[in-house]
Amino acid sequence: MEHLLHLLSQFIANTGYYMLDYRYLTMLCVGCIFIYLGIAKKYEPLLLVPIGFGILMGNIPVFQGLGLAIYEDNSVLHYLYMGVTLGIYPPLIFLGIGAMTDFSTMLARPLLMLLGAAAQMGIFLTFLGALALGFDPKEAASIGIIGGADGPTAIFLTAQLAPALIGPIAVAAYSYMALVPVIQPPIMKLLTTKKERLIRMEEPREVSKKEKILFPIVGFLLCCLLAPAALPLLGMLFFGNLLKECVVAERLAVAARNAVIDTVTILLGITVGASTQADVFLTKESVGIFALGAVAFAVATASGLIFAKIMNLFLKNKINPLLGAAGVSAVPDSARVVQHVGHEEDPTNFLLMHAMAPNVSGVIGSAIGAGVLWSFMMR
Amino acid sequence: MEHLLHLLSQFIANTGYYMLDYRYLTMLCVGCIFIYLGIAKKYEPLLLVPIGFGILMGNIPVFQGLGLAIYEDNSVLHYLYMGVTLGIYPPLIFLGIGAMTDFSTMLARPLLMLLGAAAQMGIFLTFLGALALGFDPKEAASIGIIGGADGPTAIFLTAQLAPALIGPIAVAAYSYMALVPVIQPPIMKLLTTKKERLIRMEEPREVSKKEKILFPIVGFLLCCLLAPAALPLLGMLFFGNLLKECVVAERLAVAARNAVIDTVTILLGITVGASTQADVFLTKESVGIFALGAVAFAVATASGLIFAKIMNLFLKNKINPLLGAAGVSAVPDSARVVQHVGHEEDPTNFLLMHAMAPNVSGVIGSAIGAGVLWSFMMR
Amino acid sequence: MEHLLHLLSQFIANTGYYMLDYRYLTMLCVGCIFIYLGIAKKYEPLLLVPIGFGILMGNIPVFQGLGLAIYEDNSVLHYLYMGVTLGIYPPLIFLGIGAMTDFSTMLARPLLMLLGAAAQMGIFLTFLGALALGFDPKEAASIGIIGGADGPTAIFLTAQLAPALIGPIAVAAYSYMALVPVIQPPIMKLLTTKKERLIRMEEPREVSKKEKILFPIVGFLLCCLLAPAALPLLGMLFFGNLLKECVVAERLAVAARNAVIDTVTILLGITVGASTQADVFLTKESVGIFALGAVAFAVATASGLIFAKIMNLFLKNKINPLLGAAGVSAVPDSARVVQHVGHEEDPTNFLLMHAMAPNVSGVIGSAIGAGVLWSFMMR
Amino acid sequence: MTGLEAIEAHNGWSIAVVGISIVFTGLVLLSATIAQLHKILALFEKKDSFQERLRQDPEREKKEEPPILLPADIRESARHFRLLATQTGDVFPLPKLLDYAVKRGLYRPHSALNELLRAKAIVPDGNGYYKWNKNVSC
Amino acid sequence: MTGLEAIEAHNGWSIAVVGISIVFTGLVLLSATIAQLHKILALFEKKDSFQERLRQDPEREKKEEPPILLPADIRESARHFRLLATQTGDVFPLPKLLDYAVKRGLYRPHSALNELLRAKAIVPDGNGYYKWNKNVSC
Amino acid sequence: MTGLEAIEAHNGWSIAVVGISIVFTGLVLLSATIAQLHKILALFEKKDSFQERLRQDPEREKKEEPPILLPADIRESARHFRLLATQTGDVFPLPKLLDYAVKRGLYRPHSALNELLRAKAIVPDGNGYYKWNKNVSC
Ligand code: NA
Ligand code: NA
Ligand code: NA
Repeated sequence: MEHLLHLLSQFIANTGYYMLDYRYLTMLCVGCIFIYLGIAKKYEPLLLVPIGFGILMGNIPVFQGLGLAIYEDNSVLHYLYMGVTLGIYPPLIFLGIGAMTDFSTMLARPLLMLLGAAAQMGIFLTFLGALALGFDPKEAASIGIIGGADGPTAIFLTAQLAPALIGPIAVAAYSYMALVPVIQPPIMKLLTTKKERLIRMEEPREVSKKEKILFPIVGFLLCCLLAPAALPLLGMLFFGNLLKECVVAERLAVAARNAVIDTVTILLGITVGASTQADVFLTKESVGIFALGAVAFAVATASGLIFAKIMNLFLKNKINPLLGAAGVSAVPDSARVVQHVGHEEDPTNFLLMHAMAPNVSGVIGSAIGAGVLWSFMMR
Repeated sequence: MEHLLHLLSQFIANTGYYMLDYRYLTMLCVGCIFIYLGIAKKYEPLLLVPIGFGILMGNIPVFQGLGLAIYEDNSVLHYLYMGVTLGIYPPLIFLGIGAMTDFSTMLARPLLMLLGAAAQMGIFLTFLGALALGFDPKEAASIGIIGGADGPTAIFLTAQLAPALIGPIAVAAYSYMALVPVIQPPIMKLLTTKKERLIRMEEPREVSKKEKILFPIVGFLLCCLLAPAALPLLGMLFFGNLLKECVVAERLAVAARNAVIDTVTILLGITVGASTQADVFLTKESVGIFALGAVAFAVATASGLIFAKIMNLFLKNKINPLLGAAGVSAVPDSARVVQHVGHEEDPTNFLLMHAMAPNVSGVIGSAIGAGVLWSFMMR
Repeated sequence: MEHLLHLLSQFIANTGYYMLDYRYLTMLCVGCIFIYLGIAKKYEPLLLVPIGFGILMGNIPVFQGLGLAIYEDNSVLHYLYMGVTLGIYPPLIFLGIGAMTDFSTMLARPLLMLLGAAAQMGIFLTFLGALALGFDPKEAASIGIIGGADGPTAIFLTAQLAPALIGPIAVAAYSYMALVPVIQPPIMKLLTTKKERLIRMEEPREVSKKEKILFPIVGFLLCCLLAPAALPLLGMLFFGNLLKECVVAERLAVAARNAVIDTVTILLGITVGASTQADVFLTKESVGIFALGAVAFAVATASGLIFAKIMNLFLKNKINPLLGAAGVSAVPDSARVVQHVGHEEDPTNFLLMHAMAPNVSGVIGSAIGAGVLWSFMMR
Repeated sequence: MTGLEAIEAHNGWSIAVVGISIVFTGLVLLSATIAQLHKILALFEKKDSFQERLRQDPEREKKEEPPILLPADIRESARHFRLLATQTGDVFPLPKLLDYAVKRGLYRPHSALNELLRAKAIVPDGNGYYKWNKNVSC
Repeated sequence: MTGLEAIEAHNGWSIAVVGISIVFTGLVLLSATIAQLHKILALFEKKDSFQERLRQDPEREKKEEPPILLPADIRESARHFRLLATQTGDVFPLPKLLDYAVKRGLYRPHSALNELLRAKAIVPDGNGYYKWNKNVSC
Repeated sequence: MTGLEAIEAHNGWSIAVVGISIVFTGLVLLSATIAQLHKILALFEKKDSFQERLRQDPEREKKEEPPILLPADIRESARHFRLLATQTGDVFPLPKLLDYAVKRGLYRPHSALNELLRAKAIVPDGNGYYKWNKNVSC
C-alpha cells in the first residue's frame, strides 16, 4: 500500500500536467497556431500542419531517461531527426521538387532568371545583419539563408553549420514562407509605380521537349562546377527534373514526386517541429532570428523589385517589376502574390506564368548561395 | 582434385539440408502454418503472410560468419531488424493507422471509450501472471502487453524492455489476433445472457468535420500529458489522423496510409518473423509466453464484457455488453466478431459500427498501458 | 579588399571548372553517354538514366572536407551509398522484382529452367579468367558475377567481397545488360543453324493459382536449404512473389513493386553512378573488368545456346536453342532478343513467352551462383 | 521466485492497480472532453453564423450580377475551355488550363484565354486561382 | 601471379566446378519438384472436389430461396443503395455503405438501411461483411 | 562583438560581395547558355530533318501496302482481340494480350492469336512488341 502511494505520487510527478510550465505552454500554443494557419488559412498546409504537430510532440514535457525527447539519443524522434541533422531529407525533397517542377517558362525567358539571382541579396544582407547582432559567422550564415525563402535549403545549411539553431531557423523560414501573402504586397506597392505594375509581358515562346531534357543536365554541370557545395541540393533537383522530362523513366519520377517527397515531408516536418523543444527554443537568440528573418524576406523582395527596375533601364521590352518579388523562391506562393498584386491593377494582366521563371530560378539561386556560404564557413 | 572433394564436402556440410534438425523443421512448419492461415483462412493476411515467410527465412539453418542470420550484426536482416529494435517501425505503423482510422463513431459516443479502457485489464492481470510464473518484471510487462491485442504496441514495448523476447511475444500477439474469431465468441456467449445480446444500440449522432479535426489535437494533448511515455505511439497515431481529417494535407495522409505503412508492414513482418530463429525461439519461456498470451486475450475479452454489464447498472440506455469484447483492439477483427455474435441472435441488429468505438479506443488504451508499464519498468 | 581578393581567388581555385582535368571530363562524357543511351536509345532507361546522372554527380571535382564526395564519410551520397555497401538495396529490389514477376511459363515448362542454369557457366569461366589476369580470388568472384547479367546480384556480391570494385563492376554489368540487343544476336546466329532457329515450341499448359502460390514457398526452401548464402536475395525474391500471388496481401505487393523498388532504384542508381569517381574508377583494373565483362556475357550466351543443343540430343520435343540465350537473366531484354532473332527467321514463330522461363530461372541461377561464390570466398 | 511471493517482491499489485487506474483516467478524461467538445463547437458556430449573417446581407445584393452573354466569336472557345476546365476542378490555376489547351491542340490558346479573361468569363477567385463566371452562358 | 598458375594457386578449378555443379543441382532440384507439384495438387484437388460434391448436393436444394419482392416504400431507397453498392464492390462493410449514403445526401440513411436489412435485401456474407440478396428485385 | 566591428572582424563584407557575385555568375551563366540552347538545337534539327527527308522519300513508296481483308472465321476473334488491345495500348507484348484473352475467357486464345499473327493482323513493331496492322479491317 505504501509502495502504491509512492508509485502513484511518482507517476503524477512525471506526468506532463505536473511538469508543464509557461515555456511549454507557449510552445504548445505556437504549435496550435501553426496548425490553425495551415488548416483554416491554408497557408502552406503541407508544411505547417506537420511542423505544428511536431511542435506539440516536442513540447510535451517528458522525464529524461526513457528516450522520449528528440534530444535524447535513443528516442525514435532522434532517429528520425537524423535525416535532418545528417542532411539527408533536404536533398530527397529537392529530388521530388525537381520531379514536379516545370522549368519551361524559365527556359522560354532566361533573362528573368536574373531576378531569381537578385532576390538572393536578402541572404547576404541578412548575414551581415546577423554578424552585426553578434551571432558568430556560422550562425549568421544559417540565419542569412532564411532570406533564400526555401525551407529544405535553410535546413540543409543549418544542419551543417549550426545544428543547434535548426529549430528556430526552420520555424522562422517556414513561418515567413507561409506569410508571404502578408509580407510581400506592401513592399511591392511601395517600390513600384502604378504604371510599372500595369506592364504586360509578352507570351513566352514554346519550349521543345529536347530543351527540357537537356536543361537539367546542362544546368547541373554549369551550376555545380561553379559551386560544388550546392551539389547535394542542386544535383538532386536536376536529377529529379531529368527523370520527369525524359519520359522513359516516368515510374521513377512518379516515385520521387509522390512516395519519396511525401514521406520525407512528413518526417522532416514532424522532427523539425519537435526540435523546437521549449528549453532550447525559447531563447534570446530565437527572437533575434525571427527579427532577422523578417528583414531577410523584406530585403529579398525589395532586391528583386529594384533589380527588375534597373534591368528595365536597359531593356526595350520592359519587364513588369512585380516579377522581381517572385525571385524569393517560396514556390509557388510568391509567384501567386505577384499575380494577385498585378491583377489588382489590371484584372486582365496575367503574370502568374511569367512569375514562375524568377520563382524557380530563385530556388537554384538560393541553393547556390547556400553552397557558397557553406564552403566559406567551413574553411 | 583433392581440394575439389574437400570443397564439396565442406559445402555439403554447410547446406541447410545437412544442418537441418527437428527444431528448424518445427519452425519451418510453423511458418507454413502462418502462411496457410493467412492465405487460405484469410486471418489477418497482411500480417501472417509476411511473418510466416519471415519465419521461413529465419529458420533456414545457416553457417555463421557471412552475415546471413538476423542475429549476426552484419546481415541485411539485422539492418532491417533495427527498425524493430530501435522502435522505429511501430510509430510509423501507427502513423498509417491514424491516417486510415475514422474515429467518428467514437466521437459520437464517447461513453463507449470506457469499454476500451476496461479491456486493458488483460494487460495488467497477465503481467501479474507472468510475475507469478517467475518472469522478471520487464519480461512480465512485455508479456502483459500481449493482452493489448495490438501488434505494433507489443513490439514497441518489448523492444524497449525485453528485446530478447520480441520473437515469441510478437508471434503470440499476432497469432491470437488472427485467432480472435475463434477465441472470443465462446467467452462472449458464456458471459452474456441472450437478452443482453439482443440489446439494440441507438443510432449515433452525426459528427462534424471540426470535431474530427480537433479530436486528434485534443486527444494527443490529453493522453500524452497524462502518460508521456505513450508519446511515440500516440503522437504518431493522432498525427496521422490529423493529416487525414484536415483535408488540406491529403497527399501526406495518402503517403502515410499507403507507401509508409505498407513498406513498414513488409519490413516489420519479415524481420519479426525471422527473429524466431529456432535456437532462440524454442525455449521453455516461449511456451509460457504463449500460454499467458491466451490468458491475456481471454481476460481482456471478459473484462470488457463485464465492465459493460456494470455500466448497464447505471445507464438508462443500456449498452449491448457484447461491445465490451471489442475493447481488445485487434482492429477491426474483434469489432467484426461482435457484429457476428450479435447477428446470430438477431440478424437485424447491426453492431459493427458501434463496436468500432471501443475498438479504436482500445488502441489508445493499450498505447497508454504500454507507456505506463515502460515508465514504471525503467526506473 | 585584400581579403575579398583572397576569398575570390580561393573560391575560384575550388570551383569545379578549375579542378576539372581529363579524367573527370572523361567520366562526365561517360555519364552523358549513359543518359543518352537510356533516353534516346531506350536501353534499360530505368537504370541507365539514374546511373548516368550519378556518374555526373560523382565526377564534379569537389574539394575535400565539406562532405560532398561519395567517398567522404559525412556526405549525403555516402549515407545513401550505405544501402549499397551494407547490401540492403539489392534484396529490396529483389522483393520488388518478385512482386512483379510472373513465373507461370517457367512453372508450365520446368525443363527450360536448366537453360537458366547453363548460362551461369559465364560466371565461373569469367571467374577463372579474372584469376588468370591476376585479380585476387574475391575480386575475381565479383568480376565473374557480371556474367550473371543481373545488376542487383552483382552489386550485392561485390559489396560483400570487393567493395572497392562496386563502381566498375556495376557499371560494366549494367552497360552490358543494356547492350544485350547488340551483344547476343551475332553469337546466337553463329552457334545455331537456320533449322534450329525455326523450331517451334508447343504451347505451355495452364498453371493453376495454387501452383503459383506454392512455388515461392517450395522454391525458397529448396534453393536456400541448398545454398544458404543466396538467402538475402532469393528470400526476398520469393517473398515478393508470394505477396503477388497470394492475392490477399495485394496492397503489400503493390507497395513492393512500386514505392519500394522505384525508390530503391533511384537511390541505388544515383549512388552506384556516383561511386565511379574518376580517381577510383579510371584504373587499369577497370579496363580489365570491362574486358572480362564482355567475355562473361558472350560465354553466358554461348553456354545457354550450347546446352540447349545438348538437351535436344536427348529430347523428343526439340527445344529451340535460341531460348538458351535467354538464360542470362537481363530480364526481360534477353528474352526479347530471343523473340527478335527467332522472328527474323520465321515471323510467325512466337518465342517471347517461352523465353521468359529460362530468363527468370537465370535470375535464380545467378543468385545461387553468387551465394556459392560468397560462401567459398569468405572461408 | 514464483507465485504470489514474486508478485509482491516486484510490487506487482501496486503496478497493476496504478497502471489500470491511469489507463482509465486517460480514457475517462478523453471521453469527458469529447462529450463537451461538440457542445463548445456548437456555441462558437452559433456566434459565427450570427456574425456572418450580419456581414453577408449587404454583400448579397452586390453579388447579383446580370448574366453575361459572350460575343459569338469567343463562345466557341469558351465551350472548349469549359470542357477542359471540368478536368481541372472548379477552381484552377491558369497555367494548368493553358497547358491542357495546348495539349488538346486548341486554336490559339493564349489569345483565346486572354479574351475569355477580358470578357470576364473566367474570373479570379481571390486566391491566385481562377474559376468560371457562373453568370456566363455559352 | 597470373595465368594458369594463379588459377591453380587459388583452387580456381575446384571452385568453378563445384560452383557450377551447385547451381545445376539447385535448378534441377527445383525443376524436378515443380514438375511433380501440379500432379500432387491435381491429386489433392480430385479428392477435395469429390468430398465437396458429396457435401454440396444437400446444400444446393436449401439455397434455392424464392425471389423476394420489396414493399413499395423501401424499393426506392433499395434502388439508391444498390447504386451506391456498385461503388463498394460485391461485398461491403455496412459502415462504408452508410458513409456513402450520407455523403450522397440520401434521405434518412440510417433507418433506410435498417429497413433493407430487416427485409433481407442486404444480407450478411458470414464474414462480418454484407452483400445484396440476389433474390431481391427492385 | 557586435555592429560594423563584428562584420569587419569576420570579413563579412568580402563574404557578402563574393557570395552574391557567385550567385549572379551562376545564374547569368545558366541564363546565357539556355538562351543559346534552343538555337543550337534548332540547327541540329534542321540538319536532321534534311537528312531524314532524303532518306524517307524512297521508303515512303514501299510502305503503302494494300488493305488486308481477314478470312471470315478469324474476323470474329480479331474483333475480340482488338477490343482487348485497347486496354493494352497501341503497342503491346504478346503475353500480356494473351493473358487478357485468357482472363476474359476468349475461345481458344492461343490458336486464335496464332492465326492473327499468321494473317499479319498483328505485326511486330521491331522492338519485341506487337501492334495491330492498320491495313487490316475487321
Ligand atoms: Na530563393
Ligand atoms: Na488494446
Ligand atoms: Na543470370
